[in-house]
Amino acid sequence: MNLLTLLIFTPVLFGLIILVLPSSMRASFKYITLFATLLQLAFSIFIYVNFNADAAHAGISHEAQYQFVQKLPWINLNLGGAGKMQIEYYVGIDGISVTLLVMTALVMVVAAVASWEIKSNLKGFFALFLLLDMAVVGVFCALDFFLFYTFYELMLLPLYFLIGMWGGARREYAAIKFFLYTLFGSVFMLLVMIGLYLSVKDPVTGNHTFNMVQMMDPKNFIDGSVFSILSHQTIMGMPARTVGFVVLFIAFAIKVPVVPLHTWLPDAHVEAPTPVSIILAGVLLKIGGYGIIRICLGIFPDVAHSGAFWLGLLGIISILYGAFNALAQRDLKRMIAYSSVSHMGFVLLGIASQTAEGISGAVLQMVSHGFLSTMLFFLVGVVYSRVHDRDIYHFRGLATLMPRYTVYVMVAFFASLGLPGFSAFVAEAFTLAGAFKSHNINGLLPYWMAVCGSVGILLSAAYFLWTLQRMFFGTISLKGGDFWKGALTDIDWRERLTLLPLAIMALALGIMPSLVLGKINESVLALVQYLQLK
Amino acid sequence: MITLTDFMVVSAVLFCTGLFIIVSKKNAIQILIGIELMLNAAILNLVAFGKYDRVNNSGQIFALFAIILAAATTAVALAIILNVYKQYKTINPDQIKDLKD
Amino acid sequence: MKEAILPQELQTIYLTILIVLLPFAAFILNFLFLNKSKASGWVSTIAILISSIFSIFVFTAIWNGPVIHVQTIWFTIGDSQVHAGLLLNNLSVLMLALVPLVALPVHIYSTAYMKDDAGYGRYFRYLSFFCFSMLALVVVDNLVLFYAFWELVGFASYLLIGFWFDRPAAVQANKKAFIMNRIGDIGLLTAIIIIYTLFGTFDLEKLFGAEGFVTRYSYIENGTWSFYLNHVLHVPVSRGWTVMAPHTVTQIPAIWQYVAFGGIFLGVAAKSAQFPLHTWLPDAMEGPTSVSALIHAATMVAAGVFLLGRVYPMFNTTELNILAAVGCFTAFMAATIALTQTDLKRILAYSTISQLGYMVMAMGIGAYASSLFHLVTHAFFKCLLFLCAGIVIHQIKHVKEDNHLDIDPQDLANMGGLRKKLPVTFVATLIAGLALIGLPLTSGYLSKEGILVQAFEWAELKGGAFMLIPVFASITSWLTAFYVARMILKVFYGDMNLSKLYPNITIHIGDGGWRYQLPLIMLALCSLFPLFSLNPLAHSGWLTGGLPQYGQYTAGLVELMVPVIINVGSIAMLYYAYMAYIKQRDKVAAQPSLLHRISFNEWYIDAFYQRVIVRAVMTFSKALYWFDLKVIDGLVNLFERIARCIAGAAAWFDKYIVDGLLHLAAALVAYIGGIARRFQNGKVQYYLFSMLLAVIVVFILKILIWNS
Amino acid sequence: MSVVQLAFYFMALVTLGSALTVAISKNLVRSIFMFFITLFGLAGLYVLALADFVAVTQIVIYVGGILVLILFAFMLSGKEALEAAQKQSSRFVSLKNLPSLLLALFFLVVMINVIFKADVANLQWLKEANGTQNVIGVNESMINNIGVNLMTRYLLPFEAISVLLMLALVGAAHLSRKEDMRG
Repeated sequence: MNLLTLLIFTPVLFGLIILVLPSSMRASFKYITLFATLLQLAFSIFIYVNFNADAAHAGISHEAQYQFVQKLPWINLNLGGAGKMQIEYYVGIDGISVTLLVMTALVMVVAAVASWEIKSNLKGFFALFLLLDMAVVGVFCALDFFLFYTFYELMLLPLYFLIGMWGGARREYAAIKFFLYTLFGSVFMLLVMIGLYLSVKDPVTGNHTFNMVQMMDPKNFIDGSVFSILSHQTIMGMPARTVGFVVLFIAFAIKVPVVPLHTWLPDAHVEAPTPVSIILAGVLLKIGGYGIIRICLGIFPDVAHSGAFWLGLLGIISILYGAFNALAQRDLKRMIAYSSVSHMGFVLLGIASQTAEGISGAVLQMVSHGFLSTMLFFLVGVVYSRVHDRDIYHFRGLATLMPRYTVYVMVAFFASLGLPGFSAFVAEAFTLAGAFKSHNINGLLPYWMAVCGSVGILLSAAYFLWTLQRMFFGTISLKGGDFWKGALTDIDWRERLTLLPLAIMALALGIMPSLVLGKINESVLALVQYLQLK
Repeated sequence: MITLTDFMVVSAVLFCTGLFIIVSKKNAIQILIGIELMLNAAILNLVAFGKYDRVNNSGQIFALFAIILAAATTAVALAIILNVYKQYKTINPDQIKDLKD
Repeated sequence: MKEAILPQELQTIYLTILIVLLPFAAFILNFLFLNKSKASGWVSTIAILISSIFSIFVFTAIWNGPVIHVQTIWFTIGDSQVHAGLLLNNLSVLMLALVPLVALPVHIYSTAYMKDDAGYGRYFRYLSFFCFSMLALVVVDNLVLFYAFWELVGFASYLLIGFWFDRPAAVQANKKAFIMNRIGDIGLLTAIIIIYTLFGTFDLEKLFGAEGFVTRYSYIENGTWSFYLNHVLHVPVSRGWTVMAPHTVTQIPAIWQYVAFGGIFLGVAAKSAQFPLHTWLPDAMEGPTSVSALIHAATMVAAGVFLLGRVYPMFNTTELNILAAVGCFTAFMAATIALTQTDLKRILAYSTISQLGYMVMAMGIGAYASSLFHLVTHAFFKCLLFLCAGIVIHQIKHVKEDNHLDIDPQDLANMGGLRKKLPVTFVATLIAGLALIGLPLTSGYLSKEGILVQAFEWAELKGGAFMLIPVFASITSWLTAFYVARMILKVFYGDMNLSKLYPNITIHIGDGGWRYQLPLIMLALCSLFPLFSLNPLAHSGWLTGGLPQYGQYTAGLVELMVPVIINVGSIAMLYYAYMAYIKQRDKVAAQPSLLHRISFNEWYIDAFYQRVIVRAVMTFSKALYWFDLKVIDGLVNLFERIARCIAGAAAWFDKYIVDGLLHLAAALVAYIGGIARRFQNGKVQYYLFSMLLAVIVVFILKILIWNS
Repeated sequence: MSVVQLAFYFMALVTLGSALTVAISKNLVRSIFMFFITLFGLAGLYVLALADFVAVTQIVIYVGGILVLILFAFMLSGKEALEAAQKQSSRFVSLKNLPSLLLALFFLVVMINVIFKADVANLQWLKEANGTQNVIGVNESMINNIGVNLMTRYLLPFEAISVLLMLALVGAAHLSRKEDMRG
């Protein structure tokens, strides 16, 4: 049994168990879910430990260098004259995906614990939750574009229902907005995917193929096909490869999210229940970044090279724009949602730089943000579940009331604003270093971009500290008076048990960035080299 | 000389009168009378043409049969009317629209 | 890097690591186990005591001896290896010794000062964490770690300023401090990134050492800043990368050299409270006084000067001139503000800013050694001043609490005549005050006169407007004399103002126990000349001998004249102040004058930031949010609405045209059905009528029409 | 114009007049009695058509049987029925009756038209009957002949009629009994 396959399908197996069990056993669902996610975490850690990080296993554009590969024929239709339709169940990982997998598994455990607060329709919730879990992990492992797309779409559905059924007051609006946004992206992605399929031939079997790794090799493109590098085809007057890149980029940029495609995020976060917020911020956004690296950069390196300036510019805009918006918020969750926009801007900036520092920084930032935003949203959920209010102005002096909680809030806030010792610092610093260096290495980004990016670090300090000062420090003054005072109890052991691993991970990655960088370095170097060769 | 046409005209007028009564009256008994009028109009024709069958008297005999049948019909019809009245407390056919009660 | 490490060096290295990690161990111990216990104070104090003892060992081993530089790979990113390591040279061991030596008295003092506070354990946790960060900051060998600890000391300072987090003023102050420091941090980060891009390494020794890249192999020419690489770096040829041949030149536009300088300057300005980023330091006085003494007077604020010392080879003449000018201006400005402040700690804070200005100025004029010398002496006497102020404030607070008065214990107006009540404190304050003024026999004289002398010499060489810098420095020195005199006179001389205002109160105050007095005595001894130079009238000490001098000076008349003029002026100022405040001869600086107002309101700089910059940023962010909500989201919603309109139109079309036809057909059928239904109304006569009608129609058609 | 013709016209007038009165009359009782006159008039017309036996039968069965039956039914059905039946609101020419009237008139027109077009006087079988003297004479009595015919030539229909009559009587009796209708 392939480990990755096991990793992907463990959750859905337990999801089926939950579906089969009668509703009278609903109390056990949360334990089953937790067990499933813990099992998954164990698998992912096993994979992480056994992952071979040397240059011979860098992956990227070499099919043979992927690890934990499983390749099975999935859909093989003989289309007669049109050849054979070749869709494979093809999973495998390289350095880019392995750390994200572990991060996802851990975030899922936290989300599973966070979902203990869900009280209604438990069967549906946990079944959808586990389905989502499967899809997310699948996305990170898939190497066949069709499989990737399947998982990618499979992700949307549970999310839509999770937001739409267990969300807040305006949940339908948020769910629909989220759904339309992402669907908008993925529909066009489908077109490009088919275009690629028709352009690429498997050199061994001679069939069209969805194999992503083969799409990275210019030799596999059929002469004169739409996306062939040599024949400069155009679509509506624009170079076809540019169009393909832009369309795929938009699809992933919506996920990241990149300004101006971000407006689903605050709404979705504000309305989603805490566990869904955690998954959204912790994992979903990373799929955007991962997609850009694996697919946009991997399949269209030439376009990525020529359009790097614009990617970088979008990254900078996201950083600053998100930060300024976060500064203007009074809803805690919305503030954190905008801060996510800002922090994910660093990912885009790092990717755009196409330097080893930049891309490593971007991946590290994704992993780090996965833990930190999980923590942040969980923390918001703590207050919200107690008094059902998140307005920053309605609280003051929480530090006196909830000292332990405040400690975790401070850890999360300071880690997020890039305090050295926590993971975000190394990630952001090296992303900026990569962005600055880019001009000297490959001339893609101008120097000033990195400088602008660093202003984002300043602003993040401003909004986090303002929140801390306004909400946690000072004398106690709550909108809900004594009732709130009674309701706002300090965090219990379950919440501490959830937050502690996240805090430790943020700290561990800050002190030992090599935990991530050591695994990804060779892959990043291979990717940079691949991008330079074009 | 009384011609056949004369009888037939009388019969037609009589028939039309009966017809009018049947269609317009709101009383089951009057409708029954209308029916009798029409029957009589028919019988008149039978009788009038019966003059030309001296041997077999077919016209007159069928007139007789018709008269007898009319009597039977009337008896049954009246019985029905009585029952309908008991059921609906009316004998206006417009108000008796349901086949079942 | 050395290939082999000698055994005695190994011992030094271990000692250094111990020095750094002992406070950290204390922090961890306090954090995990001694949450509420009073033992935490002693854990921290013992840790710092051991650190101080070891630091003296390390100091003696390294001072004027071999430089030790050891490192290990921390992580690899791309092809660059980021190291973690120690760099022990004269500069770092000087700081390594200074920090625990100042921190030790503060720790002892704190055990008494904080003993009644609910957050006792928390306080020592933070304090140990600060010591760890600060000690690590001075010994690390590369810029990434330097930046990390640079920010961690800021974080520790944030925690300690906001120690009483239920006081709104304190949390406002710590937010401000952190954000202002953040401005400096991003400057420093930018500078580090620029340096990394050009030189490809973060290593301080490689960059700024005697044979460092910055020192020896970079130059600015024709608008580019070039790095001439004349020795082979490890280049991964195996990967098929562009091979960096020996003798390759890496270049970036020269402007970025200035940006890097600007970034470092911002970092220094934020950390060392130089104009324009100085406004956080007076506010930071909201923290416990002992913290102000350690962090905001002696150690952390000096980190900016330390940074200048670390990266000194990078600066060119223009940049040094800027440093000198800004330092001088800050010194002068802060001194003028200190003249009129009524809050005891604010006076000291501005005095700190002023003295830090001296140090930065000294760096700018090339008086590298004197600058660091002043840093060291200043650390002792300013720490002492703060501790004394702490005692005064503490005692006034006692009076306040005993008598339930509503007064500000830090206000000078509530003090006076404390000389007799607090004799030890008085003497200590006097020594520290004289050192701050820079009168002979104190350590301050040694370092400050050195700076002033060199400033005059430097200006003489340059001539012209550069003369303003030593002149203003001198004026600042006289102003310092005045405000120190004002402060001491107002606090210790005259009559007790409180007993005048409230005749009935009882006043039981005193110097306190040994835990108060011992630190004062230790620091007072360190503020006198013998520790630094056996000649009380020299303007240098043995310390300066161990540090490089970058300026070129012509020893001459200046060297003799300057100290005399400065000191005579200072003594005149003291006399003037005495006359003004004690003898009430002359009302200095008539209260409502414009100058007084500017001074009292701190040159309106903070108000300007608050009103203009903060408000502008907030307005901008609100506007941007409006933009996000209305324009971007509005656009999305507009698309949605357009889509909905189209959908609506389609639905209308579907409903009324497509479906309409269907409905029409259906309605027609229904209508006909309705007509037909009317026949089936159960009325027998109606049936008959219709039947007959049909018959008659047939007849009419048949007979009247067809047959005719 | 002979006496016979006069008698015919008179009888026709009486018949039709009384029939129309039945149609017009609002009063049920009156219309029943006018129907009585119509039947008598018809009997007279039968006599003029040389069918005296039929005329007698007409009087006996219709007048003595049917009409009396109607009257009895009418009277037996109680006071309410009487009152309900009395409430007749139909005028002869009213808007409500107009369609019926028009229908009846149309029928009349059509029938008259048909009658005159048919030219019954020249029908083939009538001519043959005239030729073979198969015409009832004015002074002949057909009663004997009818009796013979009934018992010989029309025996089967005669018997069938009698059975039918008895069935009708039984049925009528069954329907009009006093007990529970649905029994």
